[in-house]
Amino acid sequence: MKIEGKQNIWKEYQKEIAEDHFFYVRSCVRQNFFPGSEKTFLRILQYELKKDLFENPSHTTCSGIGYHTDIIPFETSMTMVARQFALMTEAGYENLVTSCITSFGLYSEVLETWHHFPELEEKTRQFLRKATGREFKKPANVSHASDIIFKFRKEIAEKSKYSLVNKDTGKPLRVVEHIGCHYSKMFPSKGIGGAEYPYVLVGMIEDWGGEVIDYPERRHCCGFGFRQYLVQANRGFSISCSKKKFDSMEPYKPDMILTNCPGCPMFLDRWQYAISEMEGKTYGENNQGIPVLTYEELAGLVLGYNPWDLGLQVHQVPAEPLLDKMGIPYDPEMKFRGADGQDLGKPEAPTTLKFYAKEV
Amino acid sequence: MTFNLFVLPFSLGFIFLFFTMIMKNRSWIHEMDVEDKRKFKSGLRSPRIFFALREIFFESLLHRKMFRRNPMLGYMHMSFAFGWFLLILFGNMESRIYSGFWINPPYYPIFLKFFIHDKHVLPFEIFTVPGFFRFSMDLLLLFVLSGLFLAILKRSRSHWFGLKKTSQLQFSDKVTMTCLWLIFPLRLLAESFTAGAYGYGGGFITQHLGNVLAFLWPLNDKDVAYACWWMYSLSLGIFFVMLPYSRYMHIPTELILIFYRNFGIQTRKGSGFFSEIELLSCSRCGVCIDVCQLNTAAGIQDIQAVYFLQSIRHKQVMNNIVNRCLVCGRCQEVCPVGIHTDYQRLFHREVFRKSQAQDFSFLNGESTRKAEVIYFAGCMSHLTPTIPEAMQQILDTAKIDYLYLDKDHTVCCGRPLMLAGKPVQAEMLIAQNKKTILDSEAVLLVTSCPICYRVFREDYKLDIRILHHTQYLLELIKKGKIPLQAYFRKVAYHDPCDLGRGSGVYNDPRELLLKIADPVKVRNEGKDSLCCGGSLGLINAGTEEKDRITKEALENYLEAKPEILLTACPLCKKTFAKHSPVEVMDVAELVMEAIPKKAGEVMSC
Amino acid sequence: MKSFGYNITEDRQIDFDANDRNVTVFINEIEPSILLCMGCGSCTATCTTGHFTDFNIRKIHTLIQRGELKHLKKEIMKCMLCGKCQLVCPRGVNLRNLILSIHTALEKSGL
Amino acid sequence: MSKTAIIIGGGTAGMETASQLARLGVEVDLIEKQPHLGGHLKNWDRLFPNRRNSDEVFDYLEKGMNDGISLHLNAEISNIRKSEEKFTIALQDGKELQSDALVIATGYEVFDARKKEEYGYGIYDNVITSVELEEFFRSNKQKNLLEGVASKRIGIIHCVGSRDEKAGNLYCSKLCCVTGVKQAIEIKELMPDAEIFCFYMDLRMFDRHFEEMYYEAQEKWGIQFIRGRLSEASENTDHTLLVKVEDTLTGLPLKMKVDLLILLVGFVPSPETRRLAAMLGLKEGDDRFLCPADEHTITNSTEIPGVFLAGTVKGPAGIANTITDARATAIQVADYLK
Repeated sequence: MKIEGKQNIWKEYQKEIAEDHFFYVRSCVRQNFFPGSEKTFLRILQYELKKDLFENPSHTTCSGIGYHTDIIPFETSMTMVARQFALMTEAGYENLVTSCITSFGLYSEVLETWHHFPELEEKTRQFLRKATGREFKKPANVSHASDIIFKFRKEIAEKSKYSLVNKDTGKPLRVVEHIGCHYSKMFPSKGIGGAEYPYVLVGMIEDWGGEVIDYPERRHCCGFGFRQYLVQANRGFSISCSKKKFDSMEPYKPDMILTNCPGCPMFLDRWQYAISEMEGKTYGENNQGIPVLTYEELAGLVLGYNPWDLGLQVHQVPAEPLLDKMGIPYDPEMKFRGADGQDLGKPEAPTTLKFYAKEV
Repeated sequence: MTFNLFVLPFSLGFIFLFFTMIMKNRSWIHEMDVEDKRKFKSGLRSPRIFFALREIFFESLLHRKMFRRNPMLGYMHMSFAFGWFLLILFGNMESRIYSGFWINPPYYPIFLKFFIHDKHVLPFEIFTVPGFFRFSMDLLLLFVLSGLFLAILKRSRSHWFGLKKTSQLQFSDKVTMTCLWLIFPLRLLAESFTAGAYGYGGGFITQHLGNVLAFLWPLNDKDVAYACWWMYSLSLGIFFVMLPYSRYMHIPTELILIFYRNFGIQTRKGSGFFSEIELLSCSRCGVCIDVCQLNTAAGIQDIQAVYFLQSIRHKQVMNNIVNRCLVCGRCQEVCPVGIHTDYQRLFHREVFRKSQAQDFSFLNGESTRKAEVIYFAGCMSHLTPTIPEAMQQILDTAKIDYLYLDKDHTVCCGRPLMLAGKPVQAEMLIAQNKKTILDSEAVLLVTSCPICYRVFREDYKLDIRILHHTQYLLELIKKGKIPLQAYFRKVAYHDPCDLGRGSGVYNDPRELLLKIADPVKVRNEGKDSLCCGGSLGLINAGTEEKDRITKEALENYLEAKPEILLTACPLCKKTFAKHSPVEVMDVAELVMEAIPKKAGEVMSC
Repeated sequence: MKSFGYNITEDRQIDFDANDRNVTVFINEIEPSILLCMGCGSCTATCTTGHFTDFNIRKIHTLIQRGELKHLKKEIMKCMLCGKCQLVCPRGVNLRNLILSIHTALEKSGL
Repeated sequence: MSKTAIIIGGGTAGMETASQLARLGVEVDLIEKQPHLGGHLKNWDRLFPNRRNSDEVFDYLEKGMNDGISLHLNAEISNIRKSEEKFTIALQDGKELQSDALVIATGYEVFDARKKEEYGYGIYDNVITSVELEEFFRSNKQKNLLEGVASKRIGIIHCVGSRDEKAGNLYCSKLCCVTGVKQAIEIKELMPDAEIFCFYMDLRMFDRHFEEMYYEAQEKWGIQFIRGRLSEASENTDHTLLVKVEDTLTGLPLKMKVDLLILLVGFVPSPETRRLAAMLGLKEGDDRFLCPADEHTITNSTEIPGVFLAGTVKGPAGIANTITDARATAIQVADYLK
């Protein structure tokens, strides 16, 4: 690997990311999948980095899921996107930050469409006016939340309490990064580092002390693919895609998988469980699986936040092996207790996948 | 004195050989199925036994076929076989005169001159009974020795014997051959020294040679003579013991083969014993090497029938030797022993591919229209569409109600599978085609492909007439059903292997050609015709080797400067067309061209 | 093993490095003319068995070159060895021997 | 007073045009921006299809550099003016040249393989271009280089930057196919136990003896051809590469590990060709190569009187065709100058 070659490409794919004053739009599904992540993003931006960030509770889905599952026409999507823009305009913001990769992709797609077909923008304005009476300004900057973390990765590193280094061996942890398809595969120029060698997560990993592992199926989809998962009959295809990735990364012995998309961590995490149940096959050391984290979770860990405050207890593949390697202390007893210390009950252990670290 | 220790090597060798042959023959008889056993038993009680003896006399002793091929070669074989035979015969008679008994120990006639020293018989005396035998025995020894001289000569000057290439010998053959070559010179020496030592008792050669030797030799002549007798006996004994392990096994085996063959026992599937007899009958004379086109055209010299049979005997059958053969039948045609080399080859291909399964379950019988005559073009004809096209037009012209059975697609006739050594699998295709053929209720099956023709006749067991299109066209012309005009172009006819040597159809195409063309004479034709090189029998050979065979065959025809090279096989046509500078046509196409386009140009036949 | 109402589908991808190519090497040694194939498909087009089934000698051979032998035995059994393919091959590939070699290779490798 | 011509570009086309024009009695100025003549020819080791040394062709061309040709090496053109049938070319060093005719022979350059990011050229250790391979062959250090990467299996990728909308080039570069086959054979000559796979879409062996070379590659050298375009390559930890293609002849996707990947880079018009075309107002085709006055008949002149084209400014061409084309241009120029 010639790192200069990659750096040359990364140089070509630089994008502008706003400095401050963000209008944050949440993801439909992440709050269920990994509820601690968005909360952590807000905490980092507002309390660590002291940035101005605004949310509007009337924000709805961007319709990306519906659009990509072929049940919502593009005109509808454009109008819904226009409404989010109107909420932002009304709040006096112009820097849009999306939590969701698909939203990021859809916003980029809509803006690009309007750029090439101004009449569609005009039409959308009419639709929005008729439906809601709102007006909007197009955002000055559209970034994905991972772009923001990427931008401030060095500040986070400065404040960090832990790094991606194995505390026993002193060696960097081996991290596999997985970029959501809609981040830069649609518009390579809108992603940091482009489509072939995206840099957004690589930059975080490198600056936080880890080592990035490239592996043959790095570019392959996580398997979510909307229709693949949402239609039950297609789920075999979804899990097969994930398995292809696991099989490909396994020989590289990654310590963790880092993701920046709502669906990817969900499927890379949960399918490890499903594969272990269906075929008895597990990845990672001691049948523990390969922990899958969102970039917000990882940033939180680096900054020394309590793992259970980050929501790591909702992961199917236990994150404890990673915590152990990084030397992050945690109280196993508190894993399944509520904020007030109330016992929430323990989930049933999977057949093969080692879920409870203590059993190891 | 009728015994001496030195007779033991001979006697033991002789007994060994005698019992070996008895045991061999017993096991062969044991392996016979009911049918063959019946033939064997009835054969023994029938005049066929005399036919067999006649054949043995002409072929095994006189070597008539060899004479036809080359007089030197014939004489060489005859002097050995017939000379030795007469020596044994005369020796036996002579020994009876001296012993006074009808039954003597087997060594007695062989070593008679050691035991008997008749001083009353003069070397050139021929008008008394003992004198006649004494004289004849020397004469016969000379006869055999002249053959020996030629045999030695043949090793280095094989071309004098009409052989371009003689077979390469194995070690056991060399030892046995040396013993054989030593037998007669040693006999000469033993008898001569004995006659010289005693001063009498020899014939016109042995006595005079003995006298000279006695004069020249400073030692005790009787001791030298005794040593020679030992060596003579030893060489005979070793020869007999080695014989079953060498090519000379052909001498006793061929006799058995001739008997069996005359009794009607034949090479066929599953008769392993007959295969064994055949391959043991191979004298490795090497005649097959010269006629093999893989040798003459492609320079491949290690796969010919002689080596192939040898490899079976030594249980070293290799892929290369079994599968590299055109199965054109040329070697079979010239084999002096009449070994079915093609059958042997296919039989061993089968052994090679025994466990290789096929699945033709996708074929299901389609019922066909009823017709009296059915036409089966064959797979290959579909790649030379002008042939079936011509046939259709001719049959239409002749107003024949026929069914073109494989118009849309062909189920292979099965012979290619057989040629690959898969007769059992071929049966599946045969059953399929047979059903379609029988469903049509036809009485006549005409095919354009000699490959199909052969398998239809040999393996389909159809109770209907089967004709190759050359035969059928001749029949139609004779019946006046096909109008023909004068169309005498100069053509050279190529006999396809499966039609000529394979099925014996030589005359019908020629008779037909005389009616419509001007056939020229070519060097190799009829039984001696060459293979085009496209044979499906040749499993592993490269394009280059095949091309060389084709070019060699082509040269044979082009020498006669024909306008058209004519064949009766789609595969030959396609193979020749690749290299031929003259037009290559099928007989059917030529007939088609000879049909007048306008009425009134009809030629009577 | 649990069932969730769907299956993990086998990867269709040819994993060239995972495939055992001993059979390929064996066949190529017996019949090197096969290396000359340029994938024109005339063999398959003229094939009689191909008329009745989806037997495709061109594809079978290509798969062998990749070490893919999964359905080889089932497929190769259908060939009638008539030799038409060989007659039309523009590169002079000895297809009949190829097929017989495949049989031999399968036999030897116990597939 | 004899007429004069300026030839811009001292590669194969420029040299041969100059030589022929000089023979015909025209005074020629040959402008080359490099310090030496020969252009791309100097980069090739041996030429297809007969694998003769490229220096022999260069020697032939150089023999034509006789009296009547003024060489201007290291010369960059700053502008071109045309007035009353005369062309005035200003060079960057301040020199000015005048002539009655102008021949554009500025040729092509190879496609920048880095643009096919997914092939990892410039990023992965063992991805090189066909041009680099020629350099290795030329410098006679080839064995060391290939041994250095322990190459046992080598993938040769056809159509890199050609026939590819994503690369912005719809056209076929024609000569990459035969180059790939030539190089495959050359590698085999050096390393008989190497396993070589060519990944191609079509093998366009259009010229004499090309197809025979393909045959030789298969028959004699056992080079394997897999029909399918490389979709992406990725690097393994041991610096080998994993290539993913569809084996279109089996209809299955395929992945394979290779030790070295050679990209057959295609032709694109050289920047100098495009700059001169813009200066002179010459017509570019959809493929950005220059258009002659007529594609079939007037193949060496342009719509601007006195401006002629020679060689690969008009599109991909091999050495032999370039030389033939240069001669045709020379005749046209001489005719024009009469």
